[in-house]
Amino acid sequence: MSQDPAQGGPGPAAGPGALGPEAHVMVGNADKFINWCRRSSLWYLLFATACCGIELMQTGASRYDLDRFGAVFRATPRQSDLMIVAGTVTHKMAERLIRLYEQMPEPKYVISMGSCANTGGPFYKDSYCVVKGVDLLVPVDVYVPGCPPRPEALIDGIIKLQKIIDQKRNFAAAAKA
Amino acid sequence: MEPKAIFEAVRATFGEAVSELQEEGFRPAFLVVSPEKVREIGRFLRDDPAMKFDSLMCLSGVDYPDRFAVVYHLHSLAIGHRIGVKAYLPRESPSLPSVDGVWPTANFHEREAFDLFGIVFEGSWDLRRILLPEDWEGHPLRKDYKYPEFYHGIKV
Amino acid sequence: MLESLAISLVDAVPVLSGVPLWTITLLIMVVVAAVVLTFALTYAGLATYVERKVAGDIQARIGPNRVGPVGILQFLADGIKLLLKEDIIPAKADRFLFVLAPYLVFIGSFAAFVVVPFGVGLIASDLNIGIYYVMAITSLVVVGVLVAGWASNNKWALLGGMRAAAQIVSYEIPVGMALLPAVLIAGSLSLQDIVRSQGGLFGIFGWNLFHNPFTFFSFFLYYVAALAETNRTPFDIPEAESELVAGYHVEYSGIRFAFFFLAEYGDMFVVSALATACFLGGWHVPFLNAEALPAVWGNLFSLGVFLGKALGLVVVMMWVRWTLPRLRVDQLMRMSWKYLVPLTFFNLLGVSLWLLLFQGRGIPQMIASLFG
Amino acid sequence: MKARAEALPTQEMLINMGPQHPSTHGVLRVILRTDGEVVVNARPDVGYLHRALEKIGERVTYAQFMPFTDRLDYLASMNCNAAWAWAVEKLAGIEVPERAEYIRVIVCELNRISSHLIAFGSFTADMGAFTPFLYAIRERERINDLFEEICGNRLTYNYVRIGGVSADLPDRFLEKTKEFLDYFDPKIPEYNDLISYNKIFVHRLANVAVATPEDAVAYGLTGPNLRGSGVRFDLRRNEPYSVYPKIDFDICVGTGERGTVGDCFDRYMVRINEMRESVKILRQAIAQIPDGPVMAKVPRVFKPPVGEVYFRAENPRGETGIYLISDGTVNPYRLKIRAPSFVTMNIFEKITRGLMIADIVAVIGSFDIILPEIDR
Amino acid sequence: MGFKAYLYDIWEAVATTAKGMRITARYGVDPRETITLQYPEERWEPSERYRGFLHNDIKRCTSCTMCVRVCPVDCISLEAVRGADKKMVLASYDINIGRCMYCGLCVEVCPPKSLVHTSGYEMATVSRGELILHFVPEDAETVKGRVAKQVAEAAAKAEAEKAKAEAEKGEAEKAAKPADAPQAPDPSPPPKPPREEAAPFIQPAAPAFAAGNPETADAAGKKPAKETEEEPAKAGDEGGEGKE
Repeated sequence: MSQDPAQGGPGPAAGPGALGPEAHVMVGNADKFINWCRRSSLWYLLFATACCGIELMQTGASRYDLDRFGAVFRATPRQSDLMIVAGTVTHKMAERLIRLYEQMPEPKYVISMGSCANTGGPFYKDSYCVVKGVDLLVPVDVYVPGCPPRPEALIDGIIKLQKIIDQKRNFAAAAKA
Repeated sequence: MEPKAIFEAVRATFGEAVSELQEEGFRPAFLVVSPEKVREIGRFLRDDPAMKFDSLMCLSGVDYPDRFAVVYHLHSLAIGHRIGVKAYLPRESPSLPSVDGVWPTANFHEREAFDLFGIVFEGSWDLRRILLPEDWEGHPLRKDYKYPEFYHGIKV
Repeated sequence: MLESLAISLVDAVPVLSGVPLWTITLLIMVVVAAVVLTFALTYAGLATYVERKVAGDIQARIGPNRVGPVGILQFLADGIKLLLKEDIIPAKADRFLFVLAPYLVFIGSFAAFVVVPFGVGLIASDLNIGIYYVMAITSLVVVGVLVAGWASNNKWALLGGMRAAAQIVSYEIPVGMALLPAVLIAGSLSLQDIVRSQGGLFGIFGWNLFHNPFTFFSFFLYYVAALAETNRTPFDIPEAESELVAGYHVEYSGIRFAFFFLAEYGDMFVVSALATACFLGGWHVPFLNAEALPAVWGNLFSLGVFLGKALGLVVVMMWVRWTLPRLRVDQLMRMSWKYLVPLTFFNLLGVSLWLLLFQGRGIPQMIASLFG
Repeated sequence: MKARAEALPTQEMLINMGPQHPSTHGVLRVILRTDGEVVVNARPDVGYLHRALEKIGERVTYAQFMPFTDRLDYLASMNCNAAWAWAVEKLAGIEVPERAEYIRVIVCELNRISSHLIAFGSFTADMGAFTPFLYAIRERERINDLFEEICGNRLTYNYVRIGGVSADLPDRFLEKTKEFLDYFDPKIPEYNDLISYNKIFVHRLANVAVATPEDAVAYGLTGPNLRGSGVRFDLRRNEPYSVYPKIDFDICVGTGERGTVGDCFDRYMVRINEMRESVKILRQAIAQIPDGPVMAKVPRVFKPPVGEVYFRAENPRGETGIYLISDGTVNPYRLKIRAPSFVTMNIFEKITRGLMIADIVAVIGSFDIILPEIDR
Repeated sequence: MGFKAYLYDIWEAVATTAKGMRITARYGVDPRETITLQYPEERWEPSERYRGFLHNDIKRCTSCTMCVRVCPVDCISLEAVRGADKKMVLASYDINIGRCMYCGLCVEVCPPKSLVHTSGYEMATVSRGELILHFVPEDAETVKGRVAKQVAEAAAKAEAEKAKAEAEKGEAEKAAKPADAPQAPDPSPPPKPPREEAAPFIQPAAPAFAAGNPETADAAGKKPAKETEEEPAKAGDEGGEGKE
């Protein structure tokens, strides 16, 4: 195998930025290990509707290679724990998206990729059948701006999601009641 | 064949059904026909050896300020010439015979015109909404269309 | 073999003599089973990592390299994550069968490790019906997959299950027929005997592969049929990723899916181990007589050689997976019944005629006898 | 079949090859009625990506609609940009400088190669071989780099303007394109060795879903799908526009190489050969490109004359027709986009009778449909 | 199907498979073929025309709202107040990059070239609010307050000078008519984002409809959201004059 500059843990990510609601919570060792496992094998559901789907494909392909992060695409919601909403969600597709989200087993995360998923994007103003933002349908963990976002922007979003997962508490007293 | 020659030929066989030829400002030229005769004129344009319009490029509904229109763009692969056929429809309940018997490709176009304009095509194989969900009210591409407030509880 | 071990243990440790003999043998069996199972599970885990690295290499990219030093802990992360996933059983699914299916598949594939001849003395239990036992146990996988397909109450899973049943049942025959030449040459079903029959002649020319052209041909027939047996591309039709969404394990999540995942890699190893034992001279070390080596060293050395050959075949399976497209179900059936079954039968006829004519000696033996 | 029906009363199964499926190239839903593995009836249900492009077209100005044409067919955005620009120029009678036309042909052909690469890659991935898909995307990444240099975006370019192109080519662009062409030329024979003539691949595609030439014309198939059925019709040659008459290339037609004319394999091979043709076109265009301005004099407030025009261009997926009605104001009055994938789906129900489920995936891949075009 | 065809079938299957595997082996063995760009460590530096997130240099921005009008998505919202010295002072300038489609039309049309595309693309955020970039540090009210105060002082100073000027003129010669004081320049209404809901929908009568159309159709209720006729269609390098 070619030499890997990325020895050991993830390299210096770009700017910490806000880390979500449980940002500064003390995390015990058991949690740290469980979070490390969950963070390093994020299997994402193949949910590509529009142009961002092509960028998602190119992120999974040879040059940007999501497999480095242990992220493999799964076709069925049952075996995936990350749903990357890549592309426009129309009203006709909205129920399907909610059903897919509910079929995913519990520790599941959602990345809203691209302007269409964030806020309805180019179709915000005049389109009568586009859902203005995926967070009207499912709780979103990370928003990745861009139309379509570069593969690096998506990987930056996934790294940020990994940081959020690192902060989660599982065994100790649940952070939220 | 030149649009004028086509106009004469169709006029010869169908007489009054073909009202006039819209020429300048229009590329390609349009034959304006009465809606009831659309299927026969279509079959004639396709089967006549001199014209052989075997491929229907595009069938679109148009919402002119005071009335609807269904516009057919025909092209002949064999000969290579093109013609447009336009049928004006009243604004209240626009309907005209379907041409999917003549050109099978018309089925999806007609379903789209029905879905977005509300133009009914009689005798079509299966005329259902194609792009919008089944329970969507109204026909969006009409100029006087009001955007719905909610759909299944999600704000439009 | 285990009783002798138990007796030698009792002599070595007099205090145990009071304990009835069968408890000691049972204890030893449990220890041996634990060893074999840990080897099987770590192998299956590492195989998933190696597969993604091999896939990455072939596809001009880098496989997992951020989880652990070179990404080596990837399988650990996957395993524990799957362990901790929410356990979803579909509402209308047949609960008991849905839960049972993964264990059937898991048992079907890992029970066959019992007769794998790892080294000179290293075999879980040297059954005298070795190959016959493996053929029987691996067909348990069919039952597991069919039950999984039916129980998940999902149309895709049902189709996947049906396809798996059709595929594995119709490829049992070529697999069986292709292994028979090795049995004919060794004269015994036990895998240790088969491996021993391939000794001598610098350790390489004794292999069944070079015994005669028919066995050479039957190795490749066996390997192709074995690919179909373990649902690997180009025969991965039961869990066709792009057609049936995920085939029979479409409704499985978490640890149940992990069972299916590990069982697939377990099957791959069992099939490659059989190929190594029957055609590539098992644990015979080239240019050395493995049995003559000092006790412990002999075992370890032969174990290393055996694992090298078997894992080499596993890597070839991975290499095939990332090259070939997938067959359609009817083409799969046609290939088995119209191509593999006739060829293996003709091949078996050829081997038996060869053994009859040359009294069981292969080409290398004949050449060796010329030189005296 | 008759005897079996009485003896064993089977029941047909209704399967939803639903909006989210690994091989429906987006959010297409196919309602399959199958008898075991054999498909009795496959009815496509589209509309899951309907974003009302035509309604938006009536509310934005001519220049503002250009970025929306990127999203019409995001695998061939340059071709859609250029088609929209050509349609409006034909309506308003704008004379585009020579160099701009050559730049448009160069970027359109580059985009055709990258679109066919995705078509080839996702088709082989649907057939089970995942590696050619990643090789195809590796080549596509190099084209993305070229496009990023010209216009700054990898997928939605918004590079062509009404009356020309938004910016001239960067300085070393033509050399880099030549480098890419030299890199790409030996790759196609390599794909053919790897997958095109692979026995399993050929077996999966030959004689599957045959579209006879009459059916192809009657059902409105266009582009590679029409040429796959043996009909020699290419808009760049039969109704030349832009500077295509100055460039010579031949039209690749399905020849029934491994099965009958018009089967899935032919449509696939037409796309592979078209990539070679595009390389030939690019080499000639790079050689012939003149110097000069890249933008015609178009008034800032652009009001085309009243009138109607129907223009069609040869997109990688077929013939994209734009029927434009203008009433002299700043916004188009009516804008109908005749998308090739939308019309191709018409023949889907007829051609998939009696196939197996695995062939449905092959047919979707061989037609190379793309959902934003179907749903607009 | 004939024994020869049967054998040819087998041979062809084996040959094509072997050819395919040779190619994948060549890629597998050769480490130079790997083209992976390990993102967080190795970065791809985008080309200089790359259209990343927008950035507006508010010192050079003349708040001419050309960008607001040209944007097909309305993701730029701008509030400006007329300062004392008749120049517009930016009260607030926000770009919602969650809605922007990075088409680059606004950058082409910006007269003072203050709005540019940066090459930034990494701004994955947790909340949607952070996707709106604010370019004016303080919020709109304080700016308006400050500008209103300045305008008031300027007006007061102007008032004082006028009073003094009248006093001198008063003594010099009574006849000179006092110059009427310029009324205080009331802050011009900030140009609202173009999509005024209340604007009349009916477009003034469009020119006669389709030339060949038999009867002249008056323009029916056409509802173009952007009926302000100032639409910069042509994008060229020589930015048009800031029409205000």
